[in-house]
Amino acid sequence: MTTLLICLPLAAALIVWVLPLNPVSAGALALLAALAEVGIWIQLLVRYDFAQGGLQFSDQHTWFSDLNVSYHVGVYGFSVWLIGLTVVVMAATITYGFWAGRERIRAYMGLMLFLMGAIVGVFAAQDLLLFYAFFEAMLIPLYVLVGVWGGPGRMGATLKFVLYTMAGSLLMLASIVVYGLSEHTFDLVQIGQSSSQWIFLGFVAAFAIKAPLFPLHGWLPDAYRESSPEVAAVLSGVVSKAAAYGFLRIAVTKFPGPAHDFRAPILALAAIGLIYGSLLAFRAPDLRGVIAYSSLAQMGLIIMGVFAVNDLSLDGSVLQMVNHGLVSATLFLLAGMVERRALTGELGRLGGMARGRPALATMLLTTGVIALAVPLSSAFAGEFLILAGVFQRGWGWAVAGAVAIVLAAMYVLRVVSAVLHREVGSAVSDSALDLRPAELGVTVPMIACLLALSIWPAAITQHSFRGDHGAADVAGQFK
Amino acid sequence: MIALLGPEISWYLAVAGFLFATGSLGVLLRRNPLIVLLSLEIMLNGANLALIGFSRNLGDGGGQIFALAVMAVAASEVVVGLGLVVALNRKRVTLDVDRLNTLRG
Amino acid sequence: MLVASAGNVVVWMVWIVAAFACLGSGVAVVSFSSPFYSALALIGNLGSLAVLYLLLNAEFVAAAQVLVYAGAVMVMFLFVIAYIGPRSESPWMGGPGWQAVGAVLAAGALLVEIVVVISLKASGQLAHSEHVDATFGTPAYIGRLFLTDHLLAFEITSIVLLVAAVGGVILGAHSRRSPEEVPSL
Amino acid sequence: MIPKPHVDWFALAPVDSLLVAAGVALLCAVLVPRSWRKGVAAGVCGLGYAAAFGFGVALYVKSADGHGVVADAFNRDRLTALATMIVAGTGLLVTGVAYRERAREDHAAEYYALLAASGAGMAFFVGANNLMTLFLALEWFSISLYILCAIDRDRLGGLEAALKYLVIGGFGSAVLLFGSALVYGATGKLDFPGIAAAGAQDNALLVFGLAMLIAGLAFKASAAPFHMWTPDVYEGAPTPVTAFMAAATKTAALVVTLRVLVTAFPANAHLWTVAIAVIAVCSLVVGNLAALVQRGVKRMLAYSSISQAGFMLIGVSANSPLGGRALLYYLIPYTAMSVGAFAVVAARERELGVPVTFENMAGFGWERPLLGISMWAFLLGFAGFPLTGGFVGKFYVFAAAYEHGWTWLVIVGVLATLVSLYYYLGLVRAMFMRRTEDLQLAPIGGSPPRETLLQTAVVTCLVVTVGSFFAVQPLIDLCKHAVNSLPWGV
Repeated sequence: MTTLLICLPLAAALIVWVLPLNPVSAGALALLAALAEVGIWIQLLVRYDFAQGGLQFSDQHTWFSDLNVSYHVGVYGFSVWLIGLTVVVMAATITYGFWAGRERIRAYMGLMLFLMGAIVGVFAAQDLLLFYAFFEAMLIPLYVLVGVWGGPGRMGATLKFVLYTMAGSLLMLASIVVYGLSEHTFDLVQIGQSSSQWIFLGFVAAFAIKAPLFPLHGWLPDAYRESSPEVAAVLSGVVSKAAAYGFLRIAVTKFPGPAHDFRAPILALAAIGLIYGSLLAFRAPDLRGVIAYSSLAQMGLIIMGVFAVNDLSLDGSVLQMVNHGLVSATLFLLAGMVERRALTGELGRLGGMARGRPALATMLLTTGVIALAVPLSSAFAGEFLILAGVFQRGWGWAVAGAVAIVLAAMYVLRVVSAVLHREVGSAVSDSALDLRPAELGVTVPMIACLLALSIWPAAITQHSFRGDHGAADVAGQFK
Repeated sequence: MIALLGPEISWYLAVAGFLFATGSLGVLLRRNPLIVLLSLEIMLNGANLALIGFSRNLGDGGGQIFALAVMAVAASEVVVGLGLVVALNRKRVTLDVDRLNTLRG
Repeated sequence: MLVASAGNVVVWMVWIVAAFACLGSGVAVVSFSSPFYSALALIGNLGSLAVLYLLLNAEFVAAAQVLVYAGAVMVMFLFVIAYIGPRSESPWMGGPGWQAVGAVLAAGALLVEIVVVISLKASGQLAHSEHVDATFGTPAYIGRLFLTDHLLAFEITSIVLLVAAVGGVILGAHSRRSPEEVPSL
Repeated sequence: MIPKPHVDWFALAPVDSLLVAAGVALLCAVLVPRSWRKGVAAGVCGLGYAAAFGFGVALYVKSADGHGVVADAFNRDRLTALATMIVAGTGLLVTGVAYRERAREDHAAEYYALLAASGAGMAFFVGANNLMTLFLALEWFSISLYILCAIDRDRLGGLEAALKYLVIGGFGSAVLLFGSALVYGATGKLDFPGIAAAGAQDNALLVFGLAMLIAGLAFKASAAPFHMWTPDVYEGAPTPVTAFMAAATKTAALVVTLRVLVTAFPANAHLWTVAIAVIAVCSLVVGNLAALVQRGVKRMLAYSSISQAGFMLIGVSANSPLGGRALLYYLIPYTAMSVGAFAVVAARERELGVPVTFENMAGFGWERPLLGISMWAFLLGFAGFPLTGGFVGKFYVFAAAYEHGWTWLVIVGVLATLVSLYYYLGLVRAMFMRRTEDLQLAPIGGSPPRETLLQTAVVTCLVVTVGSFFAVQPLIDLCKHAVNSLPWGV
């Protein structure tokens, strides 16, 4: 079933590329595949035995035996949620791309489907080399998606993005070689824990760049601004979670010693990123900039949660990964819809869009309210759990987190008011329509997911690690 | 049974090494392709002398065979090299260009 | 060496003359500015090498050297030089960058080589040389080796020559097309 | 009566089939009417390569225990067979790529004859078992390649490239020859096992000879610092010939390097492993840095081939069966990627009629999707991205270096890969992300010449490049048995 989940989008990508379909049927086929993927995921969710936990639906075939590398995939409780995030966000973005009528749609849809398969693969891989392969494979479609369908500054943005992420990834490759050969296996389930700080830092480099962790976020603003809104949604919503997943699945789990030694510096960087990102988000002149920097801040928070390594913080991190994934993807898509109408994302030239556009206003407002973590929202649950967990590692970290949450409230309110309220901006014409049904079709399900999580956050927090106390078991490697 | 008369093999080797080094300097420093080809011959001859010297020293015919084969190879290289020089020259004359430099060095 | 026989003295003298002729002509080949003189010097070089081969009991090789090399190959060389004239500079050959590096390396190789030889001489590793019987190096001896131990080498040598002959034909043949027809690639 | 050595014709069958093909193709030049000549000669050449490939497979199957044949001058073992298969496969693809070459027609038959002859030389070279056959086979295929570079005598670039190749190649083989002479003098043997058995350790004569042997082979593998001919020659030679040189010559030279060093010089491993590692690092540095500033695609690929040689030499330097496997495995996607990449360049060149640069590749990816996507895959493969065999190859090479205890070499390799991304992805960017209409450089529109053979070759290369990522196990088994025919003194 896991294999099906990985291969379905890849196969669909091949079909879309190879068959000479017309644009509409190519898009429809891609959409169908994405929806089928969501269906399979729901099957997976229903059939996953949360009471038992551990690795399920695993599938293992030898890839090459002399170095003990195998195709080994499977899902843990928290992977189920992350895969769910992936399929939902990807389905929404594919729909949006189809509706927005991207040119060269066959290539575009193929790449999106390919990306979907690769991301699901990252969350399901239980072999280091396979994990690396999927982790890199994500980059191939992203490179083209940003570089071909991006804005005017796309060339520089892609170059920066690729060089940054590959620098980290290749260090990780070196680490994987050393780690796997010294342990005589690359299987993530079997491989023993290591106390080597160098290997640990190699992995951290890759994940810290991809997440990104302050100060390695140099690629982020350009990539998020220059790519098309749905690609930015995938980047910030899903791809960054692959890095957080890597921290959780490999860095913390397999390297308890070094993770302990480096806890303070990594928590400090994450906290700096959190506050710095929030400040930048507050000052950013455009819609996408705000979301991009808030994404940096939120990733800081999630990494804090992962590295605090205790029950509360880990549960909170997984919840927050899903939350933030949905929130930032929705926001980027909404930003795209706003830009489509106003032809700009500059906050100074927007304003007053709420008048006569109730759907847009409702969507943006709901997402914004969840993003600023008002009590009872799912983001509130996630952030609260993380902060509570981090508090156990030192009250200073929690204070930093709390400050950032206050900042978050400020920048979210600023965006909402700048777009929806105040007087009508220079770029907003009266003829700009409200959200079309297709746009609603994209955003409503995502917001519905967020609301569902707000009502029942325990769906994730109680079902990520085994039973109720799996988080402390991280050292026990999810078994 | 014949013993080696005259200088022992190290002296031959010294001559061989000197020839080889001379030839390689010629290949690297000269610009006239004909002289470069001649210098290549010097290099090969240096190697041949070493081969034959060792062959005599070891009392093994392999070195001599090798040297003969090298001669044939040297002749082949010369044929092709001279063919190229002639073709290039003819080409240059037809194009009537003094200094053609289509390849960056 | 103290009790050098008369024959040995003669061999030594011949060796000294041949070796110096060989070295001198080698330097001459490389340093003459006209390829014509260089080629003539190479003939001298090949001749003196043949003498050294004879001293090393390589009769057949020496004969081949004179006949094939100094005879046939050099005649071809001289023909080409006469055909295209002495001036044939190739500005692209040997850039200023690696030219100097290469020359230095080659000089270094020479130096190392001589050091190696001297050190070996000191260690006496090559001092001993085998006694060989009278057939060593004769055409019969060479021929037998060529047909037994080195059969394959013999065959390949002929293939190499054949390939080169084909190449000579291709490169030497006159162009049958006018320059206008030439595609730019 | 002279006792003739037994000749194992089966062992020589790949070489012989190619030689026969070369001979028949040469006869075509006189016997077949002009209009048919090219097709017949190309067909004969392709058949020869196909036969050589088939015989290579048969030899692989039937040579479980490697041994010398024809008075121990040639090795009949699985390493030879596998290398023959790679060379023959390359030759077959190159024949397809060459078929529509826009060149003069009056030497078409000779072109294919020489292509087959050089392949035969390489097939022999990889099996050479003594220094004499090694040198002769090296000259055999080198001379064929010199002529192939200059086959179109109307192209000044080709002639100059050929002369440069001849001079520097001749220099390299002279160095190799002198090295062989010194090794012969130090050990008294010409055959590799004999040299090893003589067991001379760090005798100055032997060490010097070994160094010169390595240098001579590095010239052929175009590893830095013996690479200076590569960019000019790759640029000047006809593109199919360049593809053949980049793929097959490098394969042959690297396999022979592995064989010579492991078979003949096990006692000096502590020296040559370091030497090879240094050459590998030089190649990585020089190849990658120089490739960064190239604008011509052929020159960029030439420098990239230097850096790829560096990666593969890391496998040799590990001096272990794992390193050997890494090298042989790497060669399979590498040859496919090089032939494919140069084939795409050839296609573009024929379309435009001018040398291919980054600028005039603009928009190529969208105009010719098949070739564009293939080129994309080849470039990603060179850069070591997953879904191509290049990734697994790099992984193996790094694993071999680490197993040898050289973590620093892994780091160097990783950094080199990072640098290489810039130019590989730069070409991808040129092909897909520039808008052709903005640049107005390439003539757009019009149908390109239909080149079924070239496209088939490119697709085959694509299949090998991607397929080798998935089918690692069978390929590694193939390589394992091949490498195990070397005497690893463990």
